Amino acid sequence: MAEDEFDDGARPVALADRLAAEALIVDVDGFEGPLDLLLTLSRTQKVDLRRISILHLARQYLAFVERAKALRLELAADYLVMAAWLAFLKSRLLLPPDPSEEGPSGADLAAHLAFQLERLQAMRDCAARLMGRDRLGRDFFARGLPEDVTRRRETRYTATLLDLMQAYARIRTRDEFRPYVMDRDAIFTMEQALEHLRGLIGFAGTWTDIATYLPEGFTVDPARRRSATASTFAAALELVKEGRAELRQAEIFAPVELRRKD
Amino acid sequence: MSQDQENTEQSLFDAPPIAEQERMIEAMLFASATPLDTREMAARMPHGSDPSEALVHLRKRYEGRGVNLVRVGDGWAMRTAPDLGYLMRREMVETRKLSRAAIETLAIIAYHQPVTRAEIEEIRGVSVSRGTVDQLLEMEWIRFGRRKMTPGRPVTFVVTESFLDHFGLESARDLPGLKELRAAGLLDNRPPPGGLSLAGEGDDDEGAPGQNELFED
Amino acid sequence: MSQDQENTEQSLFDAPPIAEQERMIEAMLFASATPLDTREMAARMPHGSDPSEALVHLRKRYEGRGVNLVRVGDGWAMRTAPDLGYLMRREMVETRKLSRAAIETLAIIAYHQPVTRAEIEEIRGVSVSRGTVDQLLEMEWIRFGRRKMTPGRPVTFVVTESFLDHFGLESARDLPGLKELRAAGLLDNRPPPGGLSLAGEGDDDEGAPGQNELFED
Repeated sequence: MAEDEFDDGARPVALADRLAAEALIVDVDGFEGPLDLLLTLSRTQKVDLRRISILHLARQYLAFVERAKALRLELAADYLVMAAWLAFLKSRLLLPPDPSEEGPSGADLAAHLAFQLERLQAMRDCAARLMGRDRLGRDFFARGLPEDVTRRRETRYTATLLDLMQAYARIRTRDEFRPYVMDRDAIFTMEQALEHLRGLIGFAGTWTDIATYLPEGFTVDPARRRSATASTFAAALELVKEGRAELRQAEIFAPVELRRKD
Repeated sequence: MSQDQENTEQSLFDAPPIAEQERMIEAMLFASATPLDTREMAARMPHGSDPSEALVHLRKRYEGRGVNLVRVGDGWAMRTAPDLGYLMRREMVETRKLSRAAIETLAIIAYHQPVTRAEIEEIRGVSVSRGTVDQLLEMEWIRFGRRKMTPGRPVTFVVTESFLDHFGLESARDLPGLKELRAAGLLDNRPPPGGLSLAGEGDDDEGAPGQNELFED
Repeated sequence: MSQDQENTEQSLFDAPPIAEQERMIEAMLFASATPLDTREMAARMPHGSDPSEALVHLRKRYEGRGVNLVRVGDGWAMRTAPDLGYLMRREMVETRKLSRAAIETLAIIAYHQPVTRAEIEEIRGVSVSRGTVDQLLEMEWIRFGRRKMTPGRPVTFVVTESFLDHFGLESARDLPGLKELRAAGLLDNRPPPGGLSLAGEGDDDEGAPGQNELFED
């Protein structure tokens, strides 16, 4: 964006730099950090990034930071860290190398910075080329009506002869042994009956024979039927006592009828 | 592509060569989620195009292929060849154990056939749900036998050949009686009550009215 | 088709003739909106089928047509020819506009993969926000690669098959300009001299096998 502003500042002219720096300051939020700013500044040199003058770039950057300070602009810490580093680099580049000094030479550091700038620029170019490619859903298309693979689940039931025989044996022997085991299969307890009736009483708006409230499985076998009848009757009495139902019997041995009490 | 050559020599405003039009409708029909009619296609193609003619070529091109160009109402669409539909389905076979209700019902039918629903309920002590019977019918392990000559002429159930196949039986008569089941340790091992003879044990099969009728049809 | 002849002469359990296999993969690829790999195709085809061979034939058949068979990473997909995109304006999907940070991050991951967050930050000179990575992950254009064998074992990012599909790339090797960048040394993992680093985090990768791993998966 700031590129146009640099067009007339052909060579390192201090004035042009300052003008550029001011323009940049206004836009400081638009930069993604010091490296991005350096890359933008480097464009004023109008040379291949590989032949860029890092010394000149450091000067530009430091001028930018000075301007920002003069304008009392808050610069993020990383801009200041970069400024300090570039000032260090500048001194290294300007002073003749001291053979006794440890660490990398100014030239090495400058070369690495140039590499970083070139690499960032290369990645930006790649990003642009990538986004400029033919793209799915914009330039080429997938099937508009894909047919998904349907998963059909087929269940196959199995049973063995043993299952079959055991089931039969279970049924046929259930009644035979009842008197001799503590088998409560045929007992429908008062608690069960109460729970069963409570679940149904809400629907009993009209007088209904309590015999119809016998639970499933207790209507055929006489013993089970007897147990269920007794407990259902007792449970009905309990509901009447709670004031939730009414009971009536027209005459002796007539059906006992139950109704919800509203 | 020789056709392209010809075309570029003509005016720029001419309709594209038919081969190019064919490519166009091919792409449009492929990418569209709904069938397209020729009017819609023409509206999207360069001026002067004739989708109808291109469609004839395209349809021919896809004849016998894995995908066909088919007419859908007023429109056209690409569809998987009907014989390859199976590639789009993934079948999963799951084996599940038969429910207790089903196996008991089946056992009663096997031992007492032909047997009515009321008789099954009488023996099991609980009502038999429609679903259970339907399931067994669907599995082709039971089928309807002849009606009983009793009031209401209720239908009866009998086991099928595939039932015998599945359980490796020659006939339902081969099913072991209660005595044998007990001898084989297949009964719940509740001890028989001391001294008391097991009334009716083993006789079930013999005396059962059903037994004589077994496999009569 | 002489191959068909040979085939039918063999046992019934042999793979279907290649022409038939071609129809099958044609149907499957048409039906799928996402790329299918040969393993997936083979699993749905009759035993002994070889989708790779059929793919060669199918690709040839669709050359220059309105719809093409394209390679996407390990998979294959049918896609409309890019020159016909203008006909499909109706099918166009609005893609969410990516931020500059997201686009650059994506490019860095694509060209430098597998790459750690620290390496991305080193290249961009700024920290990578969580939102940027999340957005790319959510679009399924990047995914986590394997961890780097460097201290801290940082996670890496790589691009996905959907990324390749979206940008019409056969593989990450076909990224535009990749060869030139590599030749220019711009994909090298060059540590800053003297361990000094601008982003301060570049040390992570020092001595990393980094670039050798490029595109290994």
